[in-house]
Amino acid sequence: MELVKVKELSKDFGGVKAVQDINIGIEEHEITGIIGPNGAGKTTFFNLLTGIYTPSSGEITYHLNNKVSSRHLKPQKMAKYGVARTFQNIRLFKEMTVFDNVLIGYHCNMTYGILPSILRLPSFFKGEKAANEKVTELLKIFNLYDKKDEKAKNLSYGDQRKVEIARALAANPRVLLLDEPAAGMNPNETNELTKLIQWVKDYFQLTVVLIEHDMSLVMKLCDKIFVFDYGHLIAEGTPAEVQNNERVIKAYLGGDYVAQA
Amino acid sequence: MKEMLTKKNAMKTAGILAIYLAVLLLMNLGVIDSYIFLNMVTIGINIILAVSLNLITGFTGQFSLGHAAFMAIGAYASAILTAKLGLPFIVGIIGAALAAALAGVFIGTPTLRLKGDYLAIATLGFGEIIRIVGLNWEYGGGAMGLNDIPRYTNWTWLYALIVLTLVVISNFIRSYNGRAVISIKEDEIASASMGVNTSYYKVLVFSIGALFAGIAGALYANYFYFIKPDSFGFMKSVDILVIVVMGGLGSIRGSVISAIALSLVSLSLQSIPELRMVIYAVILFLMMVYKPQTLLSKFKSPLRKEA
Amino acid sequence: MEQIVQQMINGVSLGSIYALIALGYTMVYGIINLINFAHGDVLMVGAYIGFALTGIFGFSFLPALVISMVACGLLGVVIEKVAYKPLRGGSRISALITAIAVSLFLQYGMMYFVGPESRTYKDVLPATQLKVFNTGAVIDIKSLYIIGITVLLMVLLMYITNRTKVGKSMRALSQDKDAAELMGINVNKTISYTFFLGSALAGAAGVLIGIYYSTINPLMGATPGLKAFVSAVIGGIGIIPGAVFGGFFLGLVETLVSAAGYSLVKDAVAFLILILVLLVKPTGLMGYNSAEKV
Amino acid sequence: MNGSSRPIWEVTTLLKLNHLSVHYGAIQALKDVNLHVEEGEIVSLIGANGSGKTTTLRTISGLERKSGGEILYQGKDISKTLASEIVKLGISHVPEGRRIFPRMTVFENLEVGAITRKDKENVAKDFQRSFELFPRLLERKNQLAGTLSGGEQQMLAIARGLLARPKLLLLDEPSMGLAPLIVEEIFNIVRDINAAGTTVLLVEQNAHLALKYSNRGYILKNGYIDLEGYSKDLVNNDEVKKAYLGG
Amino acid sequence: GCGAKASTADAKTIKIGLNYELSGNVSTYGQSLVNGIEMAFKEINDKGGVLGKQVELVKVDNKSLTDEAANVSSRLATRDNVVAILGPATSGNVKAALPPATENKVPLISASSTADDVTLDSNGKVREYVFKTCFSDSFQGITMANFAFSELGFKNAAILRDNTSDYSKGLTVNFTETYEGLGGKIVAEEAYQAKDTDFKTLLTTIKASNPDVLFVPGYYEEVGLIIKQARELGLNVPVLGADGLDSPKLLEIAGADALENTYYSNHYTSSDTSPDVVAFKEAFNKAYGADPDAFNALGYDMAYMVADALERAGSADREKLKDALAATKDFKGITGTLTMDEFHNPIKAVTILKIEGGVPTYFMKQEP
Ligand SMILES: Nc1ncnc2c1ncn2[C@@H]1O[C@H](COP(=O)(O)OP(=O)(O)OP(=O)(O)O)[C@@H](O)[C@H]1O
Ligand SMILES: Nc1ncnc2c1ncn2[C@@H]1O[C@H](COP(=O)(O)OP(=O)(O)OP(=O)(O)O)[C@@H](O)[C@H]1O
Ligand SMILES: [Mg+2]
Ligand SMILES: [Mg+2]
Repeated sequence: MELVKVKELSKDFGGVKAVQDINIGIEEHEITGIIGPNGAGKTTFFNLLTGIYTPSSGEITYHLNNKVSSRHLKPQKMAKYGVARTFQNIRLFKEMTVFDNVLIGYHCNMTYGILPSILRLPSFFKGEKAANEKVTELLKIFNLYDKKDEKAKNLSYGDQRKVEIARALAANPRVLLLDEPAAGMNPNETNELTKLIQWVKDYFQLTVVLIEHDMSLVMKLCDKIFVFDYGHLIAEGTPAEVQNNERVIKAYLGGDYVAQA
Repeated sequence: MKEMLTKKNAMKTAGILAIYLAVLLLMNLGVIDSYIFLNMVTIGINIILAVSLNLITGFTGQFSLGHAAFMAIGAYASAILTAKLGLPFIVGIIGAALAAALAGVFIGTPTLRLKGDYLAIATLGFGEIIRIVGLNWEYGGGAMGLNDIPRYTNWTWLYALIVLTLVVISNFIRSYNGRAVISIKEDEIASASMGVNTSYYKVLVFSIGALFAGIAGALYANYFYFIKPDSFGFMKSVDILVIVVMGGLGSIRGSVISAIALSLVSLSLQSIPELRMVIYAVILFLMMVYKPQTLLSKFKSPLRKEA
Repeated sequence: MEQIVQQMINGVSLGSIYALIALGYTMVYGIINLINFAHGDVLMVGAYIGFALTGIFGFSFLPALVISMVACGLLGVVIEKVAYKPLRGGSRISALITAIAVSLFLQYGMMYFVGPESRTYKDVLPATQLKVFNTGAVIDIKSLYIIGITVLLMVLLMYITNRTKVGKSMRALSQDKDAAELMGINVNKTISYTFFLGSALAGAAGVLIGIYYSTINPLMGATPGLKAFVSAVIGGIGIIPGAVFGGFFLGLVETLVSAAGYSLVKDAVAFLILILVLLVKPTGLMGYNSAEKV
Repeated sequence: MNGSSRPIWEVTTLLKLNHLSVHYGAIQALKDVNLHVEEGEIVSLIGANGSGKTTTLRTISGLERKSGGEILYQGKDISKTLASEIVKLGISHVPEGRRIFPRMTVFENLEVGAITRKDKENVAKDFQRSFELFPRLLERKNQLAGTLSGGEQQMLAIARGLLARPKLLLLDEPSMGLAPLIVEEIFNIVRDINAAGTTVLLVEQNAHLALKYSNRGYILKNGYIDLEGYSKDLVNNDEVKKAYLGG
Repeated sequence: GCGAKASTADAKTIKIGLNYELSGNVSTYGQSLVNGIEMAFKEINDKGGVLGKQVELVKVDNKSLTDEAANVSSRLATRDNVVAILGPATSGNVKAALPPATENKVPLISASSTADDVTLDSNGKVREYVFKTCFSDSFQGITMANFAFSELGFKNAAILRDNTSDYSKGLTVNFTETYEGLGGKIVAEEAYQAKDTDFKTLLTTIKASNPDVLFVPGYYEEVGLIIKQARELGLNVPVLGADGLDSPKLLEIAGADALENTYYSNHYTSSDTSPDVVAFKEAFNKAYGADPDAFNALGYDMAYMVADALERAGSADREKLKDALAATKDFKGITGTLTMDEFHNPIKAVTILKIEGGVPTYFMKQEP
């Protein structure tokens, strides 16, 4: 089933056409890769998908619990709709502990109101307990439980990326958007991350969309890949198809790529 | 319910009551005379102000330089209700709280988009606007102020309202709402992406903070008997901010301790008028550089898990 | 007719003073992102220096102006080194409170030495009122001096920040201190330079205000400082022509509001405009849009 | 293989770290690090996240202060020299995380990169070259750098670092966030400027590439040097393979 | 309260508290008053003190803030056990300072808070422990309105007042009522804020309304600038003011030329040649290196008046002092002869001065 439908989507910044006439469908329970040269518009595309930017034209439709179209996309509503993301430049709550970072991810599942929290009514304790359990589970999955009381800013880069993913998962999303999750990781760590993403996807029954320049991860993980260049969609297909596409090799992968991989 | 009846909570409640009764006793014995009590009122009001500003600035990261304006609104509301309309104090307090909270919504909503220093300047402007409106408000006495406001503030009211402020704000902070608010300070975009309705929380926090500042204003008006717009100017806002920063942003306990400490500093400088402000300035500066609040912060844990 | 022309002139004269002070404010804010609340008080010190030079030592206008600028520039450098530098990299609020502390220190330090009462400048510029065509309106020749000097300093500052290496260093530093150092920019020197320039501008403003209004006192810096800051924000803080624009804009608005019979609320209107401008364009009328990208 | 192909008596040590230690508060990030870079070499520094690579570079360029040891550059200890002075000695550092000036245009960013230089004509030529190397930057010349895409910012950071015409170039993860095609280009550029006389100390997560392009390499682990050797040997070292090259 | 232990009658010295604005935005006035007070008590002590004891001044700063004023008042009453509190300077701060004084039954005397409701509460009842030694706003306002309309014969007056000062506001209200009652017309009323420096806009508006006379109830700092700028704009009508103008600074700021045709009401004439005034001026000049202004003189007189009341009370007892103060009659000071009325307001003559060649000179006297 197509979970996200993108129609004729464009975004301009002044003269810069960052995204142009993109038509894409994202299938449920698949891992979809978005690749393309620097400045191709991938991050912009994510920002459109999460309501941080409004499209200059075109439309995005989510078929989640309800149908939501781009007019109603707002960053703070995405989590409720079931869409969570990570950022290319890590955006953790630096001064908060790892535990609290992930706890914030659970925010949209909290239901008790302000009054119960001030009066400490039973619903408060119930809600907090459920949240703590969820966060504990996630931290264990990501092997971060012993670092739960560290301030986020004190973690190494790789761990920070993992906390970001855990935080996104705490929202119980159906769609997970990852922007360059492997950036700054060495090949070893990338391998581990690849496995982790695969596992998480299966375990939580997610639909994953990811942007990545590390082809080892992309080729291993993705069911389908879309290639952007100068805001346009220049190719789509399975990893094998894309990898051998002349245009993609020329614009993105480079001549040596095949030899090196 | 059993979580509420833990031993710790019982101890806390007993402690709170014990302090109340002890002070009451000392007042009756005359150990706490009118001068000490006056200073206790000042400190108590400052505690409420600082803790409520801490919610806005310390926890949520919304830089406000206009907190005294909310206090002014509360003070005038209560003064009018009790002095001009002759209503009981409780009405004055509720009126003050509501009026100030409304003002909080009023200033919080349009300035949502502003960040950091720009918000600071906008709130400073708001504070000045309130003051100027006060100066021109005939019914409220204009520049001449309002006097002969009945003195209703006593130890019971003061203490009850301090406790109320502390309980409400710290319980608010130690809930998912509080975490949401802190995450806004850390990274607004990430926070929104996690489903935190940042606009709602910012306005909410502004109005809760304003509400308590309004209550502080009511206590002030109904103790000090006389108010005028200039009592709630920019420097008053700065004084509150100094208490908050000195106590540590995001530390309620710190705000309480520093409200007491700074009042004592101010008292001790009364008798050296020529150098009072110079010394005060140097103290401020030293505090900013040597950060005594880091000492306090060793004890604080705003996000202590409850459940 | 006379009234309208006269009010416009009043507005421009007042605005030129705001603009002059706003230049220094914007300069410092633009580089180290600090609302330097002490700026107005450096101005006050400049005014007293000018007062001492012209009134006691008999200097004439230009030398007094220059000496006062240099002295205030040095004062600014010292303030930065002593008060702000230890807090560099700390929280914004601490820096702001320190700035307020410096402001109080200068105000009351000065008061301790010269007393709270005001002093009066000697007339060092001709006290001539020029007739404006045949309208009956007059303009004070001192206003012309101020306008001229403001525009001159604005052009000079724009040149410095946009064209010279020092200026580029300042801007780079304001955006990323570490990276600027890696480009070979000496942070301390550049910040000192910025404070020197900004405070020298305050010194100039102090002397000119002293001459224009003829009275000075230790607390004189606070209000114009705040107004100038508002001007700088309206124009887009950190942006030099913005500060001048904001200054004239605020001067004219205040005058128009007063002239329309609402003098009592002119400051409220000024702040209201500030808030409105910030709401419509959060970085000021001539400000950049923020370059933060997610 | 530029450096090592010269006669041995002409090789001079450009940079030498002797027993270098660095602390962040109570945390010791570098422990007794010994490392040297000969003139004309490309040396790579490899290690897991948090092993202290960035710290090493930041300490060399004066952004962090050592807590022990010394940093000799051309025989002189520079561990107390100001960062801005170190640049003038010929060390240019392309920092981790790009650190471009967001509210300056691409062009102005480059200008700042050349701010210490006095040779105007050569600067003009180097600008030309930057744009030849990264045509994307020419397209975006007047855009505010903060609005560039991640990869574009990385290109800008590298170009800006090169404009100082350093003797010693410190690169911190230059390939991060770059498209595969560009990654290769970057490494070719590194090789070219090295051939033209610039010595390079390279920190890289992509250990394959780093070792492919460098003469020698050091492996950092938890703040100390775990291994060092010629790159061609390191590539074949089993331990390195397992830990850093993905098996 | 603990007023009981507050008796200071048997102490070695007599303590008097000064609760003044020594920092903050009206510290100029506070300092001026304190200068006058300190000079007076020094003279008194040199002459042997009061009731055979030396007077000890406890000087405390209230930062020009209302809550501090209350705090200081309470402190002086309970901690320092003063027999009386002098100050604060402004009406607002006096209103804040008086509840603790009343509560502890300490007489509080202000030499400069002119608001009518300082000594009267909202029910019109006199506040038992509060006294003032300066004119009430109503008195000066009415006097100047009469003077402008009847004496000078001006039918159209413009007012430029200080919106932040209750003094200015009080004068304006009373002036307007009387003036309009007499049949005059207020053609323009504009207002500024204390510490403003640019009045040209307001003056341009006022000029356009073609007044015969300009009434400026304010303090010399601003009024000096106003008169100067008015003349620069070509607004050359006579200017009227009240005792807030009385300071040598006025001349310094505005210049002699601009001050031609300026009249103001005051307690006394500093150009007075009576020996007391001359001696005071000389002594003051010697002590502080400047000519005295109205605040200096008022502070000085208040000090002597309190000393006088203490002598009459016969002991440094708060209650007795209060009664003696209330009974003050024909006390002769620099600023005129003063009798306390039943509302604890002074009855004293007002002098109207005209500035001629920069010198305020006696123009006429108005008995209360
Ligand atoms: N706010 C903005 N203003 C102007 N131009 C912008 C803005 N945001 C993005 N751009 C431009 O749009 C283009 C696409 O940027 P985007 O960040 O989407 O690229 P990307 O595909 O994620 O690249 P990378 O792989 O390097 O991260 C870039 O050329 C960038 O310069
Ligand atoms: N400013 C800082 N304050 C405290 N600790 C720090 C700071 N910067 C780095 N560290 C710590 O020092 C150690 C080394 O960090 P460094 O950034 O040098 O590692 P790195 O090898 O560059 O890692 P990465 O590959 O993730 O960039 C880490 O444990 C890190 O947590
Ligand atoms: Mg991107
Ligand atoms: Mg690193």
